[in-house]
Amino acid sequence: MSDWSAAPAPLGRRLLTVLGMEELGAYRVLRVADVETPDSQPGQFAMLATAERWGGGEDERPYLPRAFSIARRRVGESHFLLEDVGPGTRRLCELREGDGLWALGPLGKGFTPPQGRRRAILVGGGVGIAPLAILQDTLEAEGAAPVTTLLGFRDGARAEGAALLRGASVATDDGSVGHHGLLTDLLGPELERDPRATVYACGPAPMLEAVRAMCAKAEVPAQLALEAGMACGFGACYGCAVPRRGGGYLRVCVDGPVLDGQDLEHVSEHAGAPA
Amino acid sequence: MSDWSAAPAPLGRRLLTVLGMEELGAYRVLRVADVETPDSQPGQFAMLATAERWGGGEDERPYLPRAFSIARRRVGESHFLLEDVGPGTRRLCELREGDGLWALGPLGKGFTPPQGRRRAILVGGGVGIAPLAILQDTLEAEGAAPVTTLLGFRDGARAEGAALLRGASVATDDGSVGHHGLLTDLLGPELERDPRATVYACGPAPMLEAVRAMCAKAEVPAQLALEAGMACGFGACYGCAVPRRGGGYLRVCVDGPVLDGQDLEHVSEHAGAPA
Amino acid sequence: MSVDFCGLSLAHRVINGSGTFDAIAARRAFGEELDRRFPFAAYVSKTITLRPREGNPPPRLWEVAGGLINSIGLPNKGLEGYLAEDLPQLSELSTPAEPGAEPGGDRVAVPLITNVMGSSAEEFAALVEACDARVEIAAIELNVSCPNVETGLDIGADPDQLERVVSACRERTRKPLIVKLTPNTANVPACAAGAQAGGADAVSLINTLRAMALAPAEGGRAGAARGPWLGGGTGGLSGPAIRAVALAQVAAVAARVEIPVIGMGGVQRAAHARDLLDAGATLVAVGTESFRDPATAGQIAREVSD
Amino acid sequence: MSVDFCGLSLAHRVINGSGTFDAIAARRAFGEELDRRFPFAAYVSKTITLRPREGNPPPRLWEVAGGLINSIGLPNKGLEGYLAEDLPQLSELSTPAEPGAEPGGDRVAVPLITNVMGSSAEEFAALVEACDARVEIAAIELNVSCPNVETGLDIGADPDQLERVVSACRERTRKPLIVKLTPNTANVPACAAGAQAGGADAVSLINTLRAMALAPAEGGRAGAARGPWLGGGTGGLSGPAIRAVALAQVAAVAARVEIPVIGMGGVQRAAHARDLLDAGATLVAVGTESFRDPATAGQIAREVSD
Ligand SMILES: Cc1cc2nc3c(=O)[nH]c(=O)nc-3n(C[C@H](O)[C@H](O)[C@H](O)COP(=O)(O)OP(=O)(O)OC[C@H]3O[C@@H](n4cnc5c(N)ncnc54)[C@H](O)[C@@H]3O)c2cc1C
Ligand SMILES: Cc1cc2nc3c(=O)[nH]c(=O)nc-3n(C[C@H](O)[C@H](O)[C@H](O)COP(=O)(O)OP(=O)(O)OC[C@H]3O[C@@H](n4cnc5c(N)ncnc54)[C@H](O)[C@@H]3O)c2cc1C
Ligand SMILES: Cc1cc2nc3c(=O)[nH]c(=O)nc-3n(C[C@H](O)[C@H](O)[C@H](O)COP(=O)(O)O)c2cc1C
Ligand SMILES: Cc1cc2nc3c(=O)[nH]c(=O)nc-3n(C[C@H](O)[C@H](O)[C@H](O)COP(=O)(O)O)c2cc1C
Ligand code: FES
Ligand code: FES
Repeated sequence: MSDWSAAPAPLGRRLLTVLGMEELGAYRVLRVADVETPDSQPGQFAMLATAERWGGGEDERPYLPRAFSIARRRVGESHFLLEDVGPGTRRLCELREGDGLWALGPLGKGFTPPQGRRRAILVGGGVGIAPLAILQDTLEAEGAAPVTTLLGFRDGARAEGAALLRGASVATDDGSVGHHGLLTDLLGPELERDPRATVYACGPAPMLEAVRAMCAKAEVPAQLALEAGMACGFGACYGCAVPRRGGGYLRVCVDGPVLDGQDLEHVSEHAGAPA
Repeated sequence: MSDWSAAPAPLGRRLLTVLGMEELGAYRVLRVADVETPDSQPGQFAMLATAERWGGGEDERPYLPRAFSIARRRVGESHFLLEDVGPGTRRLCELREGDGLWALGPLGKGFTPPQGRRRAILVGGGVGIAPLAILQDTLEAEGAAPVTTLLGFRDGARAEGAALLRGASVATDDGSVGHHGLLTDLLGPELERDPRATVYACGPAPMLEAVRAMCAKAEVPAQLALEAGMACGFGACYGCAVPRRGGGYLRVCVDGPVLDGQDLEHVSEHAGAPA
Repeated sequence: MSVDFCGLSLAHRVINGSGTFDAIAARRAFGEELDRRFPFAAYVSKTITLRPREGNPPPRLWEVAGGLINSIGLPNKGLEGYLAEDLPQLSELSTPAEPGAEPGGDRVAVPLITNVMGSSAEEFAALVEACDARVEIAAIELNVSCPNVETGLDIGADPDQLERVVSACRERTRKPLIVKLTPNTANVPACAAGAQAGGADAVSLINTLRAMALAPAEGGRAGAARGPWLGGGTGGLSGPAIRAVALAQVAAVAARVEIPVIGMGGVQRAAHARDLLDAGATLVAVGTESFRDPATAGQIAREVSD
Repeated sequence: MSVDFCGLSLAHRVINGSGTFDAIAARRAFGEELDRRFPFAAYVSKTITLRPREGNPPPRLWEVAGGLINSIGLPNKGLEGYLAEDLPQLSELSTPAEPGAEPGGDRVAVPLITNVMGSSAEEFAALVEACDARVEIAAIELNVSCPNVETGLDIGADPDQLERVVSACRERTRKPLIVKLTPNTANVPACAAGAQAGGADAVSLINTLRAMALAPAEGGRAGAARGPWLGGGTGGLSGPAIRAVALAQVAAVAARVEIPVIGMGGVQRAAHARDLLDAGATLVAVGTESFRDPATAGQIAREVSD
């Protein structure tokens, strides 16, 4: 399997045109025309800001661009999955066809292919399922071993987001869809069934931490896509720090967002996706 | 003739609904539903800001509300004449039917009726014609002596604004409409013809200063509607100062905007409407 | 549920920043509704000086990203004019006891805080003594952001100098003495401690940050193509842009002194007022936001009271 | 039409603010295009200290009205690590001689300015001496916004103390010495004069304004409901919100000293850079705006060059 190496990002943000914005339960899927972007690696992200009216929201925010996983690439298109959790995501969700979008990227270190024929288990929570979509596309396109996809959501409206991926088993906190309970209830048996699997996870911090711990225990390699408040996305501000195992910090934007579970003592509270 | 006394403004800005926005040459006429506003006196103004997206423009402006003459009152409606000269007026010009508008007012001291049967000469330059429209309405409604209206503009597109008033003689700097030259070329003969007239003027500072000087010379009373950068509009910030004749300053927002020409040594450069 | 502040009983925790609300002019604009729904629990006058001042030449205002720069220059009638003409009109302010309640119900007095500035300890003491003699004045606020004639530095910028000025004033009055600290200095908490040591009953902060603007290249002020825009050269920055600086200074001062703190700087909503209260302020003042809506302070008072 | 700055010849007048651009990380993100189109005429390193620092615990960022508060905490490899690992990767930066010209044409070197901070005159001197020994380093910038261990005040906040620190450094190097002044003090021009008296070749300003944020009431940092949001407690405010304060300080400093001034603070567009240049700055630095678009500085350089 190719090693998914990503080409460097163009120096400077580019003005892209919005092709469409579709509802997906509690989320939105933003499609932008994106022709010359270099190929991206599953798990990479872009820093996004609207061309118009970025700023002037509550307390004059947003000011800085916001980080979003590249959820899907199509010929000449990039897709992003959005959840409205504040002024920046709210403004982005207001984008309509023809509007302008500033994008810097692709950025960061994404997922790496599973070793050999190891089975990939995709574990996604909430809007954190975004990078798993492009990962699933890539694995299937490259004819990897059958992929197992486990997705967890807070409620039914969010669970509709599962449609972004194929053949997912779903768990919801409120039991409205699929398994009533935690995503990790579904992961446990999978790890027992196949200790030679590789886990790819993205989601809220508590979920990532649980996944990290389970995989460490089962000695299954875990590639965790973290999040952090970011100002730049390319290593300039040192604002996106997460504690590194054995001391010091890693920059989520350049050392990650995808980190090997073994590099983390634990997934800290601010390092996950909106719950 | 009644003395046009104005009722006090409500304490606090009110959210009004936009009824329409019409083009008038280089200007726009903004109509808002305005039922409970107390009667306003010709020459009074309101502090306006859009309910949405006030801020977030160039350099994050506008921040403070902007002052606008009440150009016309109709049953349940107030009209404003807008010229796009910067982030605040630009944003206001983008208002569409149904949008919300914050308004504080009516504010300031407006025009007072001409003494006895004195003829009123209305002299307006550029967007400064706005308060003369409601003044003309009022004078005619009260059956004042025939009103003479002289309006000056920079170019033809602006001269279309003359349609806001009735029976105006027009001068343009570029000669595209009416007299090719200065408004004061038209005022001179009028003052000679009728030294018992009363002049009501609003416009760019150089025009106001010329009118003030001519009237002083001809000993014709001149009521000048001044402008100034304003933060509050109700006497709180002391930011709208213009030099008072004999020393000290006047606050345009509470001592004016309409001032007696005799109270001014000269009309200072910042005290006029956008040219 | 009235609030005690230095022995004064206030209807709520929201007052005005000095120089950002002229109750006399506002009465002309809003009529008796101003008195019926007076938005502030205490009314702070603009800065009064010994002699009358006309203020700075215009332009006096410049709008920036999330803020306003002003160079008003403290125009005022001078001590005599203020006491003779303004005081009578400010002496009987009141507001609904229940923040935001319809007028007509119980009302409580709105104490008058007179803000004064001198260029020396003697001038300050003279101003305080004159205010002390007037029953209409409930408390005195010292604006110490005034350049010392010798050093050119703000009198309030040096803790020791500030302590001397405050003790000189303390000797002349037993009315609550509030020191309006300057934010343009290295160690604001030390200055607050100096004010406390000098006998201040409270401190208020932050005043505006020193800032400036150049005249727009395209036109702007004739002649002075790229000279300063403001008639006063430089000015003071207020509004949202200084909110985070204000919060840091208020928190640091509240942690340092025992006396109550009046916090201000960029307060636009109840959430901003709560930040200052949670950071240790006893009262919150609204300044620039009142320009955008004179009813804001009343609204904030209502929200922080429940 | 290159620009002379303390004997260094620069392609244009726009550089980066220390700690706001990591050329090594940027090379990882943008590949060789970074070297081909390097946006800055000189490259300023983030602050280097004698011993390695890990920086402050997260969260390190908070966004405010028109600005960013950071409490990064100066993470760095320490002097040895910097000289051994980073310097080789920063020694051969270059940029098109014609700002914004397509790569391929004439190029000029991008001098490396190393920014250092110590907690005493001795530490500063040691850092300067080590930098002086390395040819890759063209100039040295002293970050004197570091709290003095005794007084707790920034070393750069007191003119006399600053002069002593600068002269101690001056003795150890003949390379251009730039003093990055602190804005959090009463008399910035006096501090600039102190730096000049101590032998500085240039001053740069403004650094961030002390600011803070409280954790959002609704949730935010678990436990510390209304405690500070930032792991470091307080932080530094940068971006548009400080632009007008920066302009005032740069103008005042440029009027006070003879040595060149590097102006920065909230520069987002060429117009903002021109304001600082018209106020007396020789160079302009772009900081936070590079986070929004790493190409901004190059664009500004192009616009202010014609
Ligand atoms: C690598 C990466 C990939 C991501 N991928 C996606 C994705 O695919 N889809 C998606 O929807 N989201 C994604 N996110 C999360 C997304 O970037 C954030 O939800 C977004 O930045 C929130 O911005 P906002 O203005 O809407 O909300 P904010 O108001 O910024 O609030 C978001 C969180 O930031 C904190 N916060 C609140 N106020 C402030 C403030 N003033 N300053 C700083 N922090 C504050 C709080 O913890 C709050 O919960 C990703 C993040 C990263 C780092
Ligand atoms: C009593 C009164 C009545 C008025 N009536 C009308 C009316 O009926 N119709 C109408 O169109 N206009 C009217 N005006 C003028 C109107 O208020 C201004 O044109 C408006 O405030 C401009 O705001 P802006 O944001 O669009 O432009 P701004 O960018 O604010 O520029 C307008 C002028 O302000 C100055 N300026 C530029 N930048 C700044 C800055 N950052 N801070 C401060 N000043 C700056 C310059 O001199 C510039 O020419 C009136 C003004 C007053 C005082
Ligand atoms: C136009 C204006 C005038 C002011 N005048 C005074 C004054 O006379 N005395 C004083 O102590 N502070 C004065 N201030 C400072 C305010 O009281 C307040 O400290 C500052 O504006 C910060 O609060 P804000 O951001 O809510 O406006 C003035 C502020 C403004 C904007
Ligand atoms: C995230 C961040 C990190 C910074 N780190 C440093 C630093 O290490 N050393 C330093 O002297 N200044 C540092 N600064 C200050 C900047 O160099 C600059 O002085 C300040 O940000 C103002 O410019 P701006 O508004 O353009 O960002 C930092 C600023 C930011 C925002
Ligand atoms: S977001 Fe700036 S360093 Fe990671
Ligand atoms: S605009 Fe504030 S006093 Fe006139």
